[in-house]
Formats: sequence, structure tokens, C-alpha cells
Amino acid sequence: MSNVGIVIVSHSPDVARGAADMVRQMVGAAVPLAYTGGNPDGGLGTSVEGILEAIDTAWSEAGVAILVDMGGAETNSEMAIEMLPPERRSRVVICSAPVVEGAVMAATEAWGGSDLDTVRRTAEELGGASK
Amino acid sequence: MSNVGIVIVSHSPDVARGAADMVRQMVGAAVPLAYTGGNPDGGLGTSVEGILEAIDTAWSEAGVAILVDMGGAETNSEMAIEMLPPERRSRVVICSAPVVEGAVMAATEAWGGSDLDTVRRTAEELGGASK
Amino acid sequence: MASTQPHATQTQGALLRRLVLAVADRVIESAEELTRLDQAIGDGDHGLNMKRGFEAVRAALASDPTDDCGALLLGVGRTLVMKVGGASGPLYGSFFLQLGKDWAQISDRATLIACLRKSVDAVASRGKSHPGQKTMLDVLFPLVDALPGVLETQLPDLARLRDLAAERAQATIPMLAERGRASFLKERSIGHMDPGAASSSLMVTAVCEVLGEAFRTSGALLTPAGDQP
Amino acid sequence: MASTQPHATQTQGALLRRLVLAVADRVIESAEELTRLDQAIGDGDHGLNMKRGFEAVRAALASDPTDDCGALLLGVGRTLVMKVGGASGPLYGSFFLQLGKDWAQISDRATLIACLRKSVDAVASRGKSHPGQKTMLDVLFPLVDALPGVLETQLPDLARLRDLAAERAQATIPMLAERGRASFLKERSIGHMDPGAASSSLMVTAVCEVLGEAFRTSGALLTPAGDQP
Ligand SMILES: Nc1ncnc2c1ncn2[C@@H]1O[C@H](COP(=O)(O)OP(=O)(O)O)[C@@H](O)[C@H]1O
Ligand SMILES: Nc1ncnc2c1ncn2[C@@H]1O[C@H](COP(=O)(O)OP(=O)(O)O)[C@@H](O)[C@H]1O
Ligand SMILES: [Mg+2]
Ligand SMILES: [Mg+2]
Ligand SMILES: [Mg+2]
Ligand SMILES: [Mg+2]
Repeated sequence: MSNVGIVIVSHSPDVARGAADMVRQMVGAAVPLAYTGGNPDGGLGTSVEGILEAIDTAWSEAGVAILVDMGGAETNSEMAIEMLPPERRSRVVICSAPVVEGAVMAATEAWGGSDLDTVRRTAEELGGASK
Repeated sequence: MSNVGIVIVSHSPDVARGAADMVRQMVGAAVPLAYTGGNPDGGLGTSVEGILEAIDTAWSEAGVAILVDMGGAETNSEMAIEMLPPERRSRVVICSAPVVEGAVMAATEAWGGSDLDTVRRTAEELGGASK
Repeated sequence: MASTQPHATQTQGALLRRLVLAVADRVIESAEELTRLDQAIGDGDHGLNMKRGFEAVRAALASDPTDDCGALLLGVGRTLVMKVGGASGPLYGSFFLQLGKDWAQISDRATLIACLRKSVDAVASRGKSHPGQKTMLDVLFPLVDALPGVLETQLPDLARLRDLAAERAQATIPMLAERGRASFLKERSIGHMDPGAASSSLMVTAVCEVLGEAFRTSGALLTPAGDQP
Repeated sequence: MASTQPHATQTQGALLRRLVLAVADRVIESAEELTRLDQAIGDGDHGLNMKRGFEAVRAALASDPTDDCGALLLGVGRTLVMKVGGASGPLYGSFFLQLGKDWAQISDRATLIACLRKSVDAVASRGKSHPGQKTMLDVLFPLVDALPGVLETQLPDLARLRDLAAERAQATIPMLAERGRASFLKERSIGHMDPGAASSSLMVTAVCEVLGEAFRTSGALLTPAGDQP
């Protein structure tokens, strides 16, 4: 079975891209990865369309874990998940984890072939204290 | 008394810049802010020199709170703090907090004129769960 | 005030279009004010977000001349969800999506009120929030609560609705924010109007203006089955 | 083997330079190997980091002909701290900074050992770590522990030190990482050598080679006061 995919959603396109770079440095191409940041005009914010595309790009039969930075990124990601075809919807989770640190941790866990639940839990174990 | 300054240290120059954009969007110019990312060659990593410069740029008599992403960023920041003149050293803290979310929270707290300890605590209250 | 179904439907579609366009115009022309409110206790993009969303709504309405109220509302919801770019997108979007989905079930004022309540509930569940947290819900919920009283009379007291919205938006000023960016400010969120409450109030005002005008000039129909109190 | 202080100092400065340069050469030529190890259980930059740092050390040594061992070591430490760009920079840097700071206190083999131990302690406190966590400390601590035995004899058994370093680096393979990036892999960090342990072992090997050569050809002095066991 393929590795869990990782989607990074930040208000900032730069944060999203940089976090993806950090993930790639750790896990190379072994983990499906996509990122999106910025509102539909490219300013700070998030875009449901961008999130849907990212989920599609990082799609894996093992599911997709989404990392978000704050408020609107989470609400837009939840909205995007509800707009997925029903057979995909249940295989996408949003992690309650820091976007950058969580993405690296989740991807490292996914790299090892862990299932979606384990990947999510690993990202969420990251309190603010663990660096 | 001036507001506490915020320094963002990420392995990724993009993450550092983007997080700073998000901070500026929330607090404008009311909080001294600087960011640094990348190793001395510009690749993923952190640079003690870059961190020292950022602390200098964001310097405030009220102190400086540093947000870091992971491992090396923290070790290099601790090293940088020890290299500061003694009268500054005790007024710089590293927050055990997510770099992006923590920077926005810390800056928002600093914007209100809170002291260094309160700014740090506010950033550190951010568990993975709070978005 | 009774009318045949086809006529009712057509009038209804046209009226709904006018309502949505009036809301869009009002939001777009108030963008700076909304942004200013969001600068005080948020990230300063609420006006820009809403403007982006409602400009897209305007464009979508212009290119799709549908008369089907349900489809029209679903389209508005989808457009807001896709284009706003902030938390307010899925929040307002959920309102319109829910209303569009349920539109066909509206047969009288009672079902209209029930559907509007369900649409406001959809916003709350999208935001995992409830009234009292200094958000748009602090306008939307009191409004829906007031509807049974307001719609009791054949000619609804729209001025009362409009004033209530404005008053509820004002009432967010002393509140402490517990949702969205403003919650980061904790006590410092007190003393400022919530931007989402302000945009909700603006939208209600626009709706009341159009409806008032429609009532005065043509005895507009609120529900597909005609306008039964 | 006794000598006058000035001669000793000069010989010492030159020897220390040779040691540092040999370490730099070894690290730089092993960059790919170190990077490969870090790719398996880290972010794949350890070789690049160390190369960047030791190229800067080489350049700094070339431009500063100081004979002062303390100053030379402090310079190496500062350069590594500033140039490595990864956690290993402040870690190895702290070793050299501590050793440079204490150098003047070294008067015999006992004080040499004590200072080296203090320098390794500085690495541990910089990393908030201890041996057993699959890091460079799993080479550095056993090495310092072995020094009293090795330096008991007039001609130290450098091959034993070198082999011990290699063996301790190998011994990190079955360990579970508890510090640094490798700790993110948890159980999957098992089965791979720690990159920092590998670089420490390489550095020890280079030091042992130069010292061995120096002992054979000129009876090199380990300590400022001459080479008293
Ligand atoms: N969880 C929530 N529940 C209800 N309303 C919310 C929530 N989060 C934000 N809001 C509303 O959205 C408004 C902010 O919208 P906007 O500025 O467009 O989005 P963002 O907060 O993503 O920048 C707030 O003023 C508030 O009324
Ligand atoms: N807290 C620590 N204590 C001791 N050694 C550490 C610590 N963190 C990392 N290391 C060592 O540093 C090595 C990694 O160095 P490097 O790859 O250059 O830095 P980074 O981890 O920042 O990419 C690890 O293999 C380990 O030996
Ligand atoms: Mg906003
Ligand atoms: Mg926003
Ligand atoms: Mg590394
Ligand atoms: Mg690194």
C-alpha cells in the first residue's frame, strides 16, 4: 500500500512552499506531498480550490493528512474535505498540529508506511514544547 | 516602554519570510520584527550570524522572543543568545512554540504591550490543538 | 396577494436576484469599513475577502440567468466558499448552500423561518461556534429568533429587523472574542465591533431595503407558495 | 622529551594546526559519506554542514598564522558555530570553544584529560543530551573515558583510541535516536549509524594519525608543560 499523502495549507504561499521544502529534505519523493497557500488572489489567506487541488495532487490510497496554520486555513480545509467525492472524504484528516513542525513529523511517519491514524497522531503529539 | 521584539528562525528562508508576513498582517509596524532562515549558504538550515543579526534588528528594551522551528534552529539560537553582550543576554528568550502559529500569537501579545514573560507564555500556551 | 405558481416562481427568482445583488453591492461598497474593523482586532482582510467573494457572485449571476432560486443560492454559496479566501468564506458560504439545498421545502412563512434557522445553524456548525463569542453569529442568531415575531403581520416590520441587526452588531463591541483571529487578542478584543457581525448587519440592511421596496411597489412574495403569514 | 617553554609552545602551535587541518581534510573528503548517513535518518545535510564549517576553518587558519593554541582553538570553535548551519555547528563548536578557553590550564596529561572531558561535557550541555541517545556523544564520551588508560604509557596506544572511536560509531547502529532529526524516525532510526557519531569517529581517526606520525618522527608534545604521563 502506498504511503499516506501530506498536504500543507498555510495563509502564506511562502510558508507553504518552505515547509514543503523541509519535508522533501527529510523524506525525498517517498511521500506524496502538495502544498497551497494564499487566497484566490495570491494574498495572505487560503483557497478552497487550492486545497482541493493539493489534496488531489497528494492523493494516496492510504489517505491524506492535512496540516494547517490557523483559523481560516482550517475552516477552508474542512470545507474542502466536505466537497470531496464521498469515497475520498473519509480518508482525509486535518491534524491539530503546528503547520511546519507537524508537516515534517507527519511526513517522516508517513515515510515509514504508517497508516493515516498513526501519521495524524504523530503530528498531534507535537506539543509546543517538542522541538 | 517599547513592545517586545519578535524573531523568527526557520530552516527555510521562505517559511521565515512568510511567517513574518503573517505577523505584519496582524500587528503592522507596532512590534519590532525580524526573521532569518537558511544556512550560511542559503540552503535549508540556520545561521548563528543570521540569528544574531535578526536579534539586533528586532531589538527592544522590553526584550526579544525567538520562535524556532526545530532542532538546529533551537541549538543555533541558544548559541546566538550566549554570544550576545551580557546585558542583552538575559532579555532574549526562545519560545517552546510552533514557529508560524507561535510567531503570530507572540506578536499579537507583544502588540498589546505585554512583557517578555507574558509574550513567551502566550506563544507556549499554543498546544498543537489550538488553531 | 395570491398568484399562480409560475408567476410566483418567476417573480421570486427575480426578487432573489435583486436581493443577492443588493447584498453584493452593499458589501463591496463597504469593503474599506470592514477591513478597518478587521485591522483593529484581526488580520485586516475581511473587507477584501468579502469584496472578492461578492464580486465573483456578481460575475456568476451575470453569466447565469437561472430563475431557479435553489440553484441560484447554491451557486452563491459555492462562489463564496471558493473565492472569499478567509474563514468568512465557508461560513457565509454554508448559509447559502444550506438555504439553496432546502429552498424547495419552503412553502410558507413558517418553513421559511425554519430553513433560515437551519442555514444559520450551518454557519455555527461550520465555525464550531455559538452566539456570545463575538462573531457574525451574534447578529445572525438574534435575527432568526426575531423572524417569527416580525413575520406575524402581513406586512413585516423590516425596519425592526434592520435595526435589530445594527444593534446586535453594536453589541459585539463590549464582547470578548472567542473565535477567529480576534480571539488572539483576548481582553484587547473588547471595545471593537466584530467585522463579521458588521458584514452580517450590512447584508441584513440591504435585504430589508430591497424587500421593503418590493413590498411597497408590488407586494413581493417571500415564499414559493405565495406569502402566507 | 622535555623541552623549553618557547620551543614547546611553538611546536605545540604547529602540531595543533596540523591536527586541525588533518581533521578538516578528513571531514571535507568524507562529506558525501556523512551526507548519505544523514539522508537515511535525518535531513541529509550533515556532510554539507561539516564541509562548509571546515572549509571555513581551513580558510581562517590560512589567513591567521597565530601560534597561540588557545586562540587557535577558540577561532575554530567560533568558525564552526558560525558556518556549519546545522545542530552540529554549535555542538562541535562548543567543544573547541571550551577547549580553547581552558587551554592555558593544561599543564600535564591529567589536566589535558580533564580539559577534554570538560569540552565533551560542553557538547552534551549544548545538546541537552547524554550518551545513549544515538549522537556524537556516543563516540565522544567513551573516547574521553578511555584517555586515562591510553595516556598512562609514555607512548600512547593511539590505534586503540582510533579503533574505539570506530567501534563506538558502529555501536550507534542498533541504537534508537532520542535527539536531533533522527529521533523523528523513532524505531526506524534503528539499523543506521548516526551521522554525528560517524563524523566524530573520522575526526578522532585523523587526530590519531597525525599524533602517531608526530610521536614517531619527533616525539611531539601533548601538553604545554611537556609531555608528562
Ligand atoms: N469559528 C467562527 N465561527 C463564527 N464566525 C467566525 C469564526 N471565525 C471567524 N468568524 C467570523 O469571521 C470574521 C472574520 O472573517 P475574515 O476576516 O474574512 O476571515 P479570517 O479570520 O480568516 O481573516 C470574524 O469577524 C467573525 O465574525
Ligand atoms: N541534541 C543533540 N545532542 C547531541 N548531538 C546531537 C544533538 N542533535 C543532533 N546531534 C548530532 O548532530 C548530528 C546531525 O548534525 P547535522 O546534520 O549537521 O545537523 P542537523 O540535525 O541540524 O541537520 C546528529 O547525527 C547527532 O550526532
Ligand atoms: Mg480577517
Ligand atoms: Mg484572513
Ligand atoms: Mg542533518
Ligand atoms: Mg539540517
